[in-house]
Amino acid sequence: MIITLAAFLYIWLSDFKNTKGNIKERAVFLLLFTLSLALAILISAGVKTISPIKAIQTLFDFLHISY
Amino acid sequence: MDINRRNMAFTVALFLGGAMLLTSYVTDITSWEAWVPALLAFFLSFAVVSIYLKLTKKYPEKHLPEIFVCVFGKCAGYAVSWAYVFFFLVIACFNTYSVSSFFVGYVMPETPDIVFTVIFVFICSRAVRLGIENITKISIFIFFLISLFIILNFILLLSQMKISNFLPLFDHSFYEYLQAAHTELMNPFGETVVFLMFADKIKNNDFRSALIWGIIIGGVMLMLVVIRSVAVLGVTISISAVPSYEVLRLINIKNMITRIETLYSFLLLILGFFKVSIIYCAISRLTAYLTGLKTEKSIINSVGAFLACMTAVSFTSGFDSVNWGTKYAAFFATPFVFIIPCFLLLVITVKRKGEKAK
Amino acid sequence: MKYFRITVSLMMIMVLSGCWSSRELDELAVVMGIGIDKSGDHLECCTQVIVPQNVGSGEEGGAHGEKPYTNFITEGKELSTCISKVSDTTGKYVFMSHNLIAVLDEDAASDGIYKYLDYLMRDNQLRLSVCLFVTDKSPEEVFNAEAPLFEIPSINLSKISEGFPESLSGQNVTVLDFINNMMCKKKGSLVPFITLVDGKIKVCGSAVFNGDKMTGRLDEEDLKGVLWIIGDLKGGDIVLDINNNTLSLRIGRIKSKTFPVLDKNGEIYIKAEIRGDLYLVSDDANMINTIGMDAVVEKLNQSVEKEILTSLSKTKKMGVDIYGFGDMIYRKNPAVWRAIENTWENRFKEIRVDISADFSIIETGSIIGSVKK
Amino acid sequence: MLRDYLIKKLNGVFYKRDEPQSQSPLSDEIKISGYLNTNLEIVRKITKNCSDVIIREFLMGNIRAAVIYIDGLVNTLSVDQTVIKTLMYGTDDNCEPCCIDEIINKLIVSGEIKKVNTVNDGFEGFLSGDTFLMADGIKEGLIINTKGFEKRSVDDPQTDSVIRGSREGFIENIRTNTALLRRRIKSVSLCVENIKIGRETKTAVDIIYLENVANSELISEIKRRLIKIDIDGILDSGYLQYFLDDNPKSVFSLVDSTEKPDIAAAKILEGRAAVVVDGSPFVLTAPMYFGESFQSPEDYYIHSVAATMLRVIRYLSFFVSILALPAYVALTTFHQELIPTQLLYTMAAAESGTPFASFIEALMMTVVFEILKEAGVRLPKPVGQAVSIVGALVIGETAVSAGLIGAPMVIAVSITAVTAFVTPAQANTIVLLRYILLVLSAVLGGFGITVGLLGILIHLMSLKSFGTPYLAPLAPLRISDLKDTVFLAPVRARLTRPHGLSRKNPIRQKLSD
Repeated sequence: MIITLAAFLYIWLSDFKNTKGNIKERAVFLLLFTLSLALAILISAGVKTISPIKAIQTLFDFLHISY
Repeated sequence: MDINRRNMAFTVALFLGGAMLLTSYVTDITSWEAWVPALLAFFLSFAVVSIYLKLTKKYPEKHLPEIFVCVFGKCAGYAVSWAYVFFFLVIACFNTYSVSSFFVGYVMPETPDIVFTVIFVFICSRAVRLGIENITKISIFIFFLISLFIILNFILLLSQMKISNFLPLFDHSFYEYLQAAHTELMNPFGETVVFLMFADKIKNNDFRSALIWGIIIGGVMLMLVVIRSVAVLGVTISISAVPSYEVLRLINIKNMITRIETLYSFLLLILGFFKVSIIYCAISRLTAYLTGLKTEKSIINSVGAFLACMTAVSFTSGFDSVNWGTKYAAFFATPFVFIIPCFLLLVITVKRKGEKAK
Repeated sequence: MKYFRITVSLMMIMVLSGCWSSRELDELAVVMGIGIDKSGDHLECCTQVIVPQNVGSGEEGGAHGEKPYTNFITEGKELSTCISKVSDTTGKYVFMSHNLIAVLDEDAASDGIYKYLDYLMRDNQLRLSVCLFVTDKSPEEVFNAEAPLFEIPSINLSKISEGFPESLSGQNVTVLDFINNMMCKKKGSLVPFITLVDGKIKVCGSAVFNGDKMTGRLDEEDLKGVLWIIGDLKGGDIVLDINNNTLSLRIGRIKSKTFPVLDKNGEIYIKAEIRGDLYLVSDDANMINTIGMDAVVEKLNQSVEKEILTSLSKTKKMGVDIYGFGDMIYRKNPAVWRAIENTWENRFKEIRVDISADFSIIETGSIIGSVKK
Repeated sequence: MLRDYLIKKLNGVFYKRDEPQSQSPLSDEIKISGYLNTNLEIVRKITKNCSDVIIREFLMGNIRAAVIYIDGLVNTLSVDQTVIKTLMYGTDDNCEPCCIDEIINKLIVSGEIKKVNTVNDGFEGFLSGDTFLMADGIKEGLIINTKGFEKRSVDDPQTDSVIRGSREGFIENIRTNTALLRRRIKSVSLCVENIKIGRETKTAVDIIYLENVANSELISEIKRRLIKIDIDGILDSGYLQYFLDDNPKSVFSLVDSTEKPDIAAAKILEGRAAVVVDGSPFVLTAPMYFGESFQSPEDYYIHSVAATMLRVIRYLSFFVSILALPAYVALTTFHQELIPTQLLYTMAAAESGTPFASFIEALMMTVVFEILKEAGVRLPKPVGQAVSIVGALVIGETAVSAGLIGAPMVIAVSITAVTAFVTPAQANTIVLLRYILLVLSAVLGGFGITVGLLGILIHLMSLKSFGTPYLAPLAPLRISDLKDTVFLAPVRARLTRPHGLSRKNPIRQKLSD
């Protein structure tokens, strides 16, 4: 898992350089970067419970809309 | 304005082809009559698509968030667009995970599925970096390759097809047909809402005829696959996880061309690649538009990384994704595919009447 | 270019963490056949594994006189434990994709074989086109049986099952057919029965399965009658004796159409039409010329119909609908079937089947008359 | 960014030297003065340590004149006859010094004469094989074309050899190359634009195109890229290939090079531009399609059905040579169920003895074959042929008998090695693609190969050669162009030029009824 993290970091570094010009571009880039990094760390730590799709499933079970 | 009609039509057909892998949600409800809901969904999809076409007719050369902003105003439009980003993310995760879990389950049992997800999303990011125009350009070449392979399979399996497998026609209750048709409608056909994102890159009436023709060609291809699976497997289709893959195991010609189903899995990979890269391109265009960036080139890799991580987090096992596919996917997709566009249309007509009254 | 740099980096990463499911050819134990023998409650499973070095060197030859296959006997509660034990003894990865046959012994069959079929279907390496066999001897003997023409007994067995349409001695049943029959409405299925006669494999009749339990056996003659209806035959021969001299004919192509008919007063009967063309193979008494071709054909039709009726009465006594009449009725119109579904066992016993065989002898060989004595 | 930094670092110390590099003596313009001695003085000072520069002084009537030329570059007979002899005898004593035009019109019989007024042009003239005439009291010099250096004869080229079709090949001299093209295309609108490139070598580079066919922005783009080059010398068209390339970092070359004038002529007729470089028999043609490397001139001369068969074989061999080895490795290590049962036994038997994993075997064997191929090419012709074939067989055979490599592997490797030569234009790209796919298939099996192929397809899609997409007839589908890619329509059916290549007049043949 750490290896996949290394791969992501490598790609982002090379991308980080060419967002030099536009500040807004860099801001969005950083936002997504931190989000995915957090998720990647979570995956490598093995935590698999929090995920939007599971949230939807529980919501739908609560409203018991399902086949 | 640089995607031409023919390319877009075949891209839509390939997009629908991506569902060949996932027909197992329909088959275990209506087992040997899987073709009935598929046909039903095919015709219903024209109704759904006509809503999109009306939207593009009213707002030509405008892609989805622009229409939202025009109709709902700025902040509401942005909110709905962010919901659509989430919708596209969930479909993309679902498709990537089903491809990688298919590969883990069937072709290479010992590899962890994170490897397939990462490499799959990486290749999709390379395709998205090319831009939607070049993806549509490749689609014709790949479509003919894939339809050749499917027709070849159909011919190879002709000897094992039995007409009696179809026979007890309409023996399921109407509710089962509706449920299967609803799932089928949402999975491949409903997801064509993604193409509204590229409406501004193509002339309006080109877009409309491309969408219609794409759905017809894609629908015919899907029907071919479903009929082939039902004709050969008959009743056992209801318990096989991926029927179109199981069917290919039975091809046996002189003991030489046999067991070629792994080649078919690579074909499914290419179809999955096409589907996910189109959705991925839609997500990156949408996020770029919503965050006010001019081009989405810079954030492609980040969106890809986020997609890969979310896929890894959201599904734990193959059964998990099948469960989501059969039970919840259809309900999750209906608001985005059907209800919001209808509501949009309603608001537009009300507004138009309002202006006419003034 | 950045694109290449990234692919190279990804590849290096993958190589560092090893290639997961890659396995060299010589690490594979290629399984050609599985035999399941149930004794008491625990299972004995015999898997036939190929020794590649001695293949292609014939039965006795062998690089150093070895047979090109070895059989591994393993016990266990479940089929899956038996098979995974094989990799303990061979030390190689059990590779099931090339498996051709599954042999079950009689008492395993009579206790219900769905447990094994479920394993055969669920494993992603095993094929649905694996052929099933039932034997009274233990599968281990079957796998050790002499296979003069083919080096490996399991290939010999699979070639026999491929040859069934050409010979009137059985019908090839794959896992898919068996599961299909089980899921149809109350349809029984036939699985070829093999025994060992002085070391050589011999097919004699077939085992009758009701659902997934074996309930009886059909010998050669009755099987022939059944095959007229359910098997699409491409070969096999028929012996016809007309006023005590014999003719023999070879089957060219038989097409049998059976469909249920609902006549006026709501009574259901099955109509079976058998069309086919045959080649005259031997006719020493020159019956063709003496009593004329039509008479011979007439005699042929009657003898086949008589044969089918005898086997029909035999299967009716057994009470297993191997012809699939119930399923045909269901497919024609489900409403009628739902009415008679629960009383089907005894309905099947006295169902009326009228058979109309209509053969044509299309070839009388290269001599037109026989030697004038 | 990272890459340019690396290149600067690698070129290292000299790049950052602060004191100016030593300039060539003629960097500034020197006018021709009226006095012959001063002019000769300048010339002698610059060419003092060149033994092959000949300065011949003679009397032209009563004016002293001098002729400068390089021995070996000029045709000495023509120099003596046309220049020196006519000047010596032709002028009577009372000729005034300022009648240079009269000399040109009446006396010198050679065809090409140019008046120059600076010593630099004079140098340029006599360094490229002409003679430079200066006279006392005249402020201008004369460049007279007396080129006569040895040229290779126009014979059968090594590459692009064909069974049926012209045997002529380009040679090193630029004039003969343009002459060969002129002979084929006698049209009025065939333009040959000359550019001098390279500070030291000043190689003459000709851009040849059809005025009424080729797109004008293509020509201006080529010129812009050529003029931009600031390099000391261009020795072969290979240099230019890099500068003319749209995407030089990519493995696929976007500029086609050929050695046969009939191919170059066909390309020019289609609307492409040919770039001829002095001193190199290879002519570059731009823009290039991916399909062009599978075309051979022979296809257009033989029956179209036979040509289609050849085309299909070329495409097939391209894919076989890329996919044979990776597919073999993937089959034996990942998807053993694809191999038919009988073949599986023979393969297992062959593989059982070998110590290495099939990926390492494959890598070793391909490297050995590459070494043998290189040895075969570098050695003189007869020996080379023998080395590569014998070497391959012997090594392959002994490796199998020694049990190091399985027999099927040797077959697979030799197939890949042989099929690489069917399309010579793509020979070195095939080698690189094969290695990438080999590593991918060893790590991920069939999945890796499919991903690799998709990656290559995406990379090809992103390439543009001078504005026209690289996968032109297939990717942005042009039905009318499909007549010339895999299937070859008969000549009567090929009416239009490839799409986008010539917007001026796309029709090239009237439909004969």
